[in-house]
Amino acid sequence: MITLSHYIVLGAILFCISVAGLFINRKNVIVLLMAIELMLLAVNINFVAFSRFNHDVAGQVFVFFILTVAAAESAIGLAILVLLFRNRSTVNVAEIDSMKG
Amino acid sequence: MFNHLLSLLIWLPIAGAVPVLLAGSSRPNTARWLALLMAVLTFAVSLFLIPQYNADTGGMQLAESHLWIAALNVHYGLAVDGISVALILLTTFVGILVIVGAWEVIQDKPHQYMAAMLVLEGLMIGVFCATDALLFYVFFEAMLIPMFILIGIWGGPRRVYATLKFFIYTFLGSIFMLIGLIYLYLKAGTFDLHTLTTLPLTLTEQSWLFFAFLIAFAVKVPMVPVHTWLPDAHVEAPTGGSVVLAAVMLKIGGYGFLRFNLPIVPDASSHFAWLIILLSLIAVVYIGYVALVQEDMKKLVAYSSVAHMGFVTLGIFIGFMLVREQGNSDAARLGMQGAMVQMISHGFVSGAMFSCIGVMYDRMHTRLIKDYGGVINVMPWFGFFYVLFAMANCGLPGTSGFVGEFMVILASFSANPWIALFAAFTLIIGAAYTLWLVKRVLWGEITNPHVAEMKDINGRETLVLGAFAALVLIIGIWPEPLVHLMGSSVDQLVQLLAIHKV
Amino acid sequence: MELSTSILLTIALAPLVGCLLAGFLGKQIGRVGAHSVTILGLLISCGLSFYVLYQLTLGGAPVYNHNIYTWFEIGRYTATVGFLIDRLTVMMMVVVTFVSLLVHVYTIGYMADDDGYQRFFSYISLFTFSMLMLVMSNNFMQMFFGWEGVGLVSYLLIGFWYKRPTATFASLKAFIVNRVGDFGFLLGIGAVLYFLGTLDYATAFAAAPTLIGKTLTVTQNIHWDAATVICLLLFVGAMGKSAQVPLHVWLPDSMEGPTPISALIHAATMVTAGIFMVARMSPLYELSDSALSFVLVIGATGALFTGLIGIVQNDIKRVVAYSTLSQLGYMTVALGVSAYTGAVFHLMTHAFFKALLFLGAGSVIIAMHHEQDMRYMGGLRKYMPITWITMWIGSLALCGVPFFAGFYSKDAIIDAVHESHRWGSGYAYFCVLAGAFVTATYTFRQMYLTFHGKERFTVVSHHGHDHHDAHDDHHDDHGHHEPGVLDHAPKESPWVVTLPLILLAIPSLLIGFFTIQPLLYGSWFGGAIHINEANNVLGEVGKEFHGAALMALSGFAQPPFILIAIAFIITTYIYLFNPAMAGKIKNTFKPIWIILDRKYWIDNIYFAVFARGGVMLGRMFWKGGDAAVIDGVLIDGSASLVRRIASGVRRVQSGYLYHYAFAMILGLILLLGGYWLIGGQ
Amino acid sequence: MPNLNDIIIMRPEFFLVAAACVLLLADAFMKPAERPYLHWLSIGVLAVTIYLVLAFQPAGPVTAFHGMFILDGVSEILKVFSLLCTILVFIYGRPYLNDRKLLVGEFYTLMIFAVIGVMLLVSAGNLIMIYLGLELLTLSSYALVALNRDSKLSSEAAIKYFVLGALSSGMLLYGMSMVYGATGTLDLVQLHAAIPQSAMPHLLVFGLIFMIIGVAFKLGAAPFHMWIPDVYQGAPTPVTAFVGSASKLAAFGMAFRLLATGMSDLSQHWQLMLAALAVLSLAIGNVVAIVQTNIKRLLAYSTISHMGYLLLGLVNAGPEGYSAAMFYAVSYALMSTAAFGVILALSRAGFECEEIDDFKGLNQRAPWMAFLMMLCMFSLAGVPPMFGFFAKLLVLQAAIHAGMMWLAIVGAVFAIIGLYYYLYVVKVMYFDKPVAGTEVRLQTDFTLRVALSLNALVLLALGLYWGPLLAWCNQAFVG
Repeated sequence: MITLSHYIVLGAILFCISVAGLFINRKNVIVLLMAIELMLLAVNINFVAFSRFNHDVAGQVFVFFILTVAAAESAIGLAILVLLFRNRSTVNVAEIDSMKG
Repeated sequence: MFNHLLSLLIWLPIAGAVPVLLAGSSRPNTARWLALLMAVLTFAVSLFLIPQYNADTGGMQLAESHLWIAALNVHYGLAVDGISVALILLTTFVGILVIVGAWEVIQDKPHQYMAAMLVLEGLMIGVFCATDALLFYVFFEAMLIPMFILIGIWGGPRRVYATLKFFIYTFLGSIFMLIGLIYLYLKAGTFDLHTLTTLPLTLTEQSWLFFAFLIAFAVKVPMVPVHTWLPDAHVEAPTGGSVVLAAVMLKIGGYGFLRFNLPIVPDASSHFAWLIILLSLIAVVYIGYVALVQEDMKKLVAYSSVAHMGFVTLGIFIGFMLVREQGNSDAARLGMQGAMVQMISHGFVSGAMFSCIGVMYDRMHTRLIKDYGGVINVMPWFGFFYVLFAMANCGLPGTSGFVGEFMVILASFSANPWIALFAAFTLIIGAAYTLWLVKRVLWGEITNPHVAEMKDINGRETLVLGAFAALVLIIGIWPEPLVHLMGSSVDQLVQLLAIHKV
Repeated sequence: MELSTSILLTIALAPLVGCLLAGFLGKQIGRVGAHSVTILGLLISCGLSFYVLYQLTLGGAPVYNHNIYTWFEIGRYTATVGFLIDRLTVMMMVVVTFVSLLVHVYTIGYMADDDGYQRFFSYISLFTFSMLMLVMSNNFMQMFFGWEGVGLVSYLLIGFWYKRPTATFASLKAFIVNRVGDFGFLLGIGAVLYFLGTLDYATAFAAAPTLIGKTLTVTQNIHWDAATVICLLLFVGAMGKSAQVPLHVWLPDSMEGPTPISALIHAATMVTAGIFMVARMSPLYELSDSALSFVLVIGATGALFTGLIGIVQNDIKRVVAYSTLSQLGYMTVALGVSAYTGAVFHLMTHAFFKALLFLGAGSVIIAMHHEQDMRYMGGLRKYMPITWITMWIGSLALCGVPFFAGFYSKDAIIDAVHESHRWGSGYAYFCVLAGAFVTATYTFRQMYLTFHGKERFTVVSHHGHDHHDAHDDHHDDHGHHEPGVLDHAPKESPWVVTLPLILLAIPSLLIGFFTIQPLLYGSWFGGAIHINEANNVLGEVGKEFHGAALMALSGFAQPPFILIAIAFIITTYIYLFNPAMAGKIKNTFKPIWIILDRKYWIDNIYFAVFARGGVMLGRMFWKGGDAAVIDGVLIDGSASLVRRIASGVRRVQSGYLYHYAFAMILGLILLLGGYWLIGGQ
Repeated sequence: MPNLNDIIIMRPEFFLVAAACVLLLADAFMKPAERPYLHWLSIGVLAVTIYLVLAFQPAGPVTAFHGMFILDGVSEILKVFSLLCTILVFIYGRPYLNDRKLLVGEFYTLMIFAVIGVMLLVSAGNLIMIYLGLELLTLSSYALVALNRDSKLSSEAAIKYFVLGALSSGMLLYGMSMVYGATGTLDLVQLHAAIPQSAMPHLLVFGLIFMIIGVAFKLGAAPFHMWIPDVYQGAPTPVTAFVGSASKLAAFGMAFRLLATGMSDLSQHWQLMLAALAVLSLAIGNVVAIVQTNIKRLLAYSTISHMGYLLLGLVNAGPEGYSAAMFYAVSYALMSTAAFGVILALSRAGFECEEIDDFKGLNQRAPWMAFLMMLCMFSLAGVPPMFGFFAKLLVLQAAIHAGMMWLAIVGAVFAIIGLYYYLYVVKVMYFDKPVAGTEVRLQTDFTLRVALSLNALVLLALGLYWGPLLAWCNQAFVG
């Protein structure tokens, strides 16, 4: 029998993976975008689960909003990524450090 | 006019700075004359204080109060007592002299210089008028800005270091005072100084507040060991800056003690009076020795200022011993009066000393003692003034320098002979460093060929030095008017000393 | 009838006016103008002083004690400016103005070719003003004003030839050593105010008896007798001003000043201020035997040991200077045995004959073209007879040969010490007796070396006018033409110089004879000086006094005169008949001679300890305290620390995205951890 | 069922949305020569919006769309000042963008959409609204930061901003989900009611922490500040000015809605957390700023420290504290706008004027500009009688009143350290000799000069008479 906690834990795990992906990844910015998507996914799972168990629909409504915003977000993200690549012909995270200190 | 006399005094020079500034670097003389006009006007207005202020009744007079910040119950509250009047007169008087003194000396952006001076003057007057703690604080801090500019732009080679040191040092002192004030406000619901005076406080609270205030004013006075900004600031500041700094700004520290430490935290003040007295005596002896070995004239005078201001703090705080331990309030009044007279007199003497050094600096562009020698041969009149002020600086009777020290030493003997012993040491060490300076600068054969080319003081310089000299002598020969002016206010302060809050 | 305030004001202010005119308008009114105005001022105040003297003594005017104006008034403490004119005061006024007047006249000749002519007159008039303020004051504050005022003028005059390093050094030294005295004096005033609650003489003296039994708490368990504390502190001031051991070091150096000054300030008047002060304070001093014993011992020491130094001096002025020190010692001794009138009496006679000696020496110095070394003099008597005779009178007065002024005052003191039973009087008696011998020795030696024996200088009579050109800077060049070589033969000085000598010789000869009776044994001073009956040694001495003449005659049989005679014989033999002997004696007593020549090394010690030590201490405080600790560590140290931290922290801002993200995660962990730690339960 | 009244309440927002769309279209059909009209048009639109906000402000708080949208004093003030700042940014930014060929329609529309985001955010009554408003603001900001397509720095700044922003909004959402789970509602008012009887207090605090991170990131409080220096430096200066002013107001609004409206019952938890963040921000911001050589970066660090002070106000967790914090936010927005304005006024084609050394001897070359910059610096440093001082005064007072004397003292100490670098800028302008070859050719744009002068002088004027503004802020929090 799958309880709320299972969902929460799943969400937590996904969240942790995405966070880890954000700061462990030294390679590619694309991966960062994926990690972000993953994080939103974790959030969505939480919302859906809670709304289900609270018998309240608002959470699921929120999920729809999140999904749409996520779409817009990744659109902008990719646009910036393209820009970045055009300017420095690399999307390697480890090389994006011209501003520091 | 008379019911807004104080506001007028504060804002006239500040507003006057605007046209001076607008005159711009293209019309320097217009700026100079405008500035002079403003300074003279301010002085003239300040003279009205003498008839307007009733010295017999004392107390806070010519009061103005308007609600400034309703939400915090902050008032734009102004009023003066005898002490403030004396200090304001000192300020406006010095205000004229520094403008005259800088006449053709300041060639680079004179309009900004003059404007800064005027703003500074207005703010200093504000400090002496404010009866609302927050207003006081605002003036107290705002003063730093023009001074910062003055030292920084027209100062000497290490001016940046000096002026940053000056600003940060002083700011550091006052920020803690601000916290203390906020604490008081939260307790009393007002910044009004008189209300705060009557606010009951436990000894612990008082002690914390005492030190919060102490840091602020000790830096300003300055007291050992937070005095090291002064020599640097003085050495690097332009002559006018040094004059204002020594003549008026340092007094604000002593004035702050009277307005904050004494009335608001009397018990803590008397509890820690020994500390202040100790520091003051250290200032007299230790700083005396330090002054002895200075190679830079301005530094020497700066250090001597620290030593002399030691008498101010001493005179104020022996009052507690005298009143609370011996019930000898008259001696306390003597000491307090001495401190006040010392403030005024030091204003003139140190101002004059710095003007003298400025006169020499303008000719030689060096302040090192070793570059001089035998100046008297070429500048006899200057020599006369220099010796006069030197004598005033080492407290020769007949000059204003004597009066305050005399009173303080007499009073401190009543408090405790040992205090008097160390205080009176200034007679020896003060004479030593001042006259040794005179010996090396004025007397002797001319060794440095440039000295031989020095011209004696011109009319403008004679005017400035003469004005200083006149006041130094008048106060020295007949201090009673000054004493009477401040008398009743001092009495009221001394009565405060006896009041226990806990 | 009353003394009139206006007259007294005129007496005090006339010299000041002269001073201001000569000083500020010196250029305009010129030399003649300068000395005319100042001398006029002095004439006025001198004449009026004599008039006041007449009023007080014969005119039967009461003692004048009024305030002119209030200096400050704070609670029950008031400081005023006013005059107290009693016979003590008026005597001082007369002496001061008279001597000062003569010195003014004398100066016309002495400073004839000096650039600072007007300045000089302005100074000495200023001095007269300050000195008058000192003696005429009716309260401590004003006395301190005059006290320091004369100090200032003395400083200016010692350093008058400001180009001379020695002069400027001497002036600085004089001022600072005097300040050491004033330091005590000021504390004394503080003590007076503390115990008696007033600065006014009359009130203070009236309240003096209340001091008995009062003590000053020095520490928990040490309590000092109030009167003693007051008297000792005040006397420290006197030690400074009257050059008592160990604060005497400034007086010999003060000879760097022009000779008229040495006569006026450093012999006749200023240096006696201390004596006058103690006499004035007699009501207080009478309350403290221990203080008086201290005074006695100090004075006695000075009387003998400074005199000894005089024997080995070769500078004609320094001899007189050391004799002044020794004579001041005598006066102090007199004070120490409560013979205040004796002290004041000696003060007066000494003022005349010592001024005479100095001016005479000055006249010699003029003749020798500012050569002061006696080894290059000798046989001057035929060149300058007036100077010679007047100086002999002065010398005999100084030695205390009967009938001369000095005899009466000095013998009175010696007898008084003999009578006294105060602690230390035995030592003092020895000192003053021996002192008599010493005095005679150096005095005769000086006279012989200067005026008698064969000439030890050569006259080179070519380039007759060079010295006039050299005059402008002749003051600072003892070495320009080698010693003992003169441009032309010495000659008697002009009348402006000799006239004062004569005018001073007369009182040096007679004043003692005529005034001893009233001043010393009569009650001429009246209430001005207060002596407890128990201490009234002069009263005892007075019992054997049967007129000045008899006293003088009997004086020939007294030990002092015998000593003087011995000294006379020895010196005469040595310096007139066997000059070589002086050298022999010197060599036989080499160590003693060195000690005396080095002045007991006191100056060296002072210089090493106080001057050098002070500077070293100052450097230590400055470099060590201010620069190193406060600025170096606290101020700049903390600033650079912040800066170092900053440059460290900024590296965290590495520019790498994953570090930024990681920082956020750290923040998350921090908050969560903080919650579990603090908010968790 | 939503009715017309709801729409009327949201009058300004709707107007602005419509206007933005119109501008978008207009831009599409405009000839390049007509671009200037766009500028004035958008300024006019914003001005009208300000008017609408002020004119139709109800007496008390009202809500629309079932509490989704709250209209009260707080939202009013924040909206007015963020709109004002945006107008100023338009004025200051035009010459700069012109020189760099960046004066395109997107700039205006994106800015306006960002402002709409701000307006929605500050009057959000529901977690969804908060999220949407926030995203509308941030997404436009990302694009704006990347506005300068050919600049390495700008795109780098954009990507950093984007990734970290996404991370933070992810955390915010995660926190929201927790809170939602613990209370079962997304509406802030109901949330407030539900918190006491929540079955899962720990989950609640857990969520709170995540939400605080979201807020802290938006404010730029350490340790969530890392994006600030890079974005400030990399973004085109007008955008920096916007991010430094309007979006700080928005951040405060968000913090207020979430923490005060929503979770004030958890204040004993978030007070301490905010205090910790405040100390960190004060320390890092002030200390690291000392060693900066780039003025935009320096201002970035100063922002961090200022957010620390703002938090000092929030920790009070009472109306007095909120109003102090809002007062601080407003004052800061005005100060930084002015400061960036000066930078913009001095920069020109090929010369960013963002190195501190570029300001050397400014007093010789452009005394007036130097004077204005000096006013900004002293105001930022909090030296009386400048505006900034009184803002500091209020937050310190709030902290002390909350019983956090230690926090106030920390604030004071770091104010001293902070003083140094502001003075350093003044020193460079006034005490140093100008460097040859970097002569300043001022932007001649008249409106810019007037606006900038007014903006800087207001800092002084408000310093002398700041009572009404404070009263306004206080009044927003009563009841």
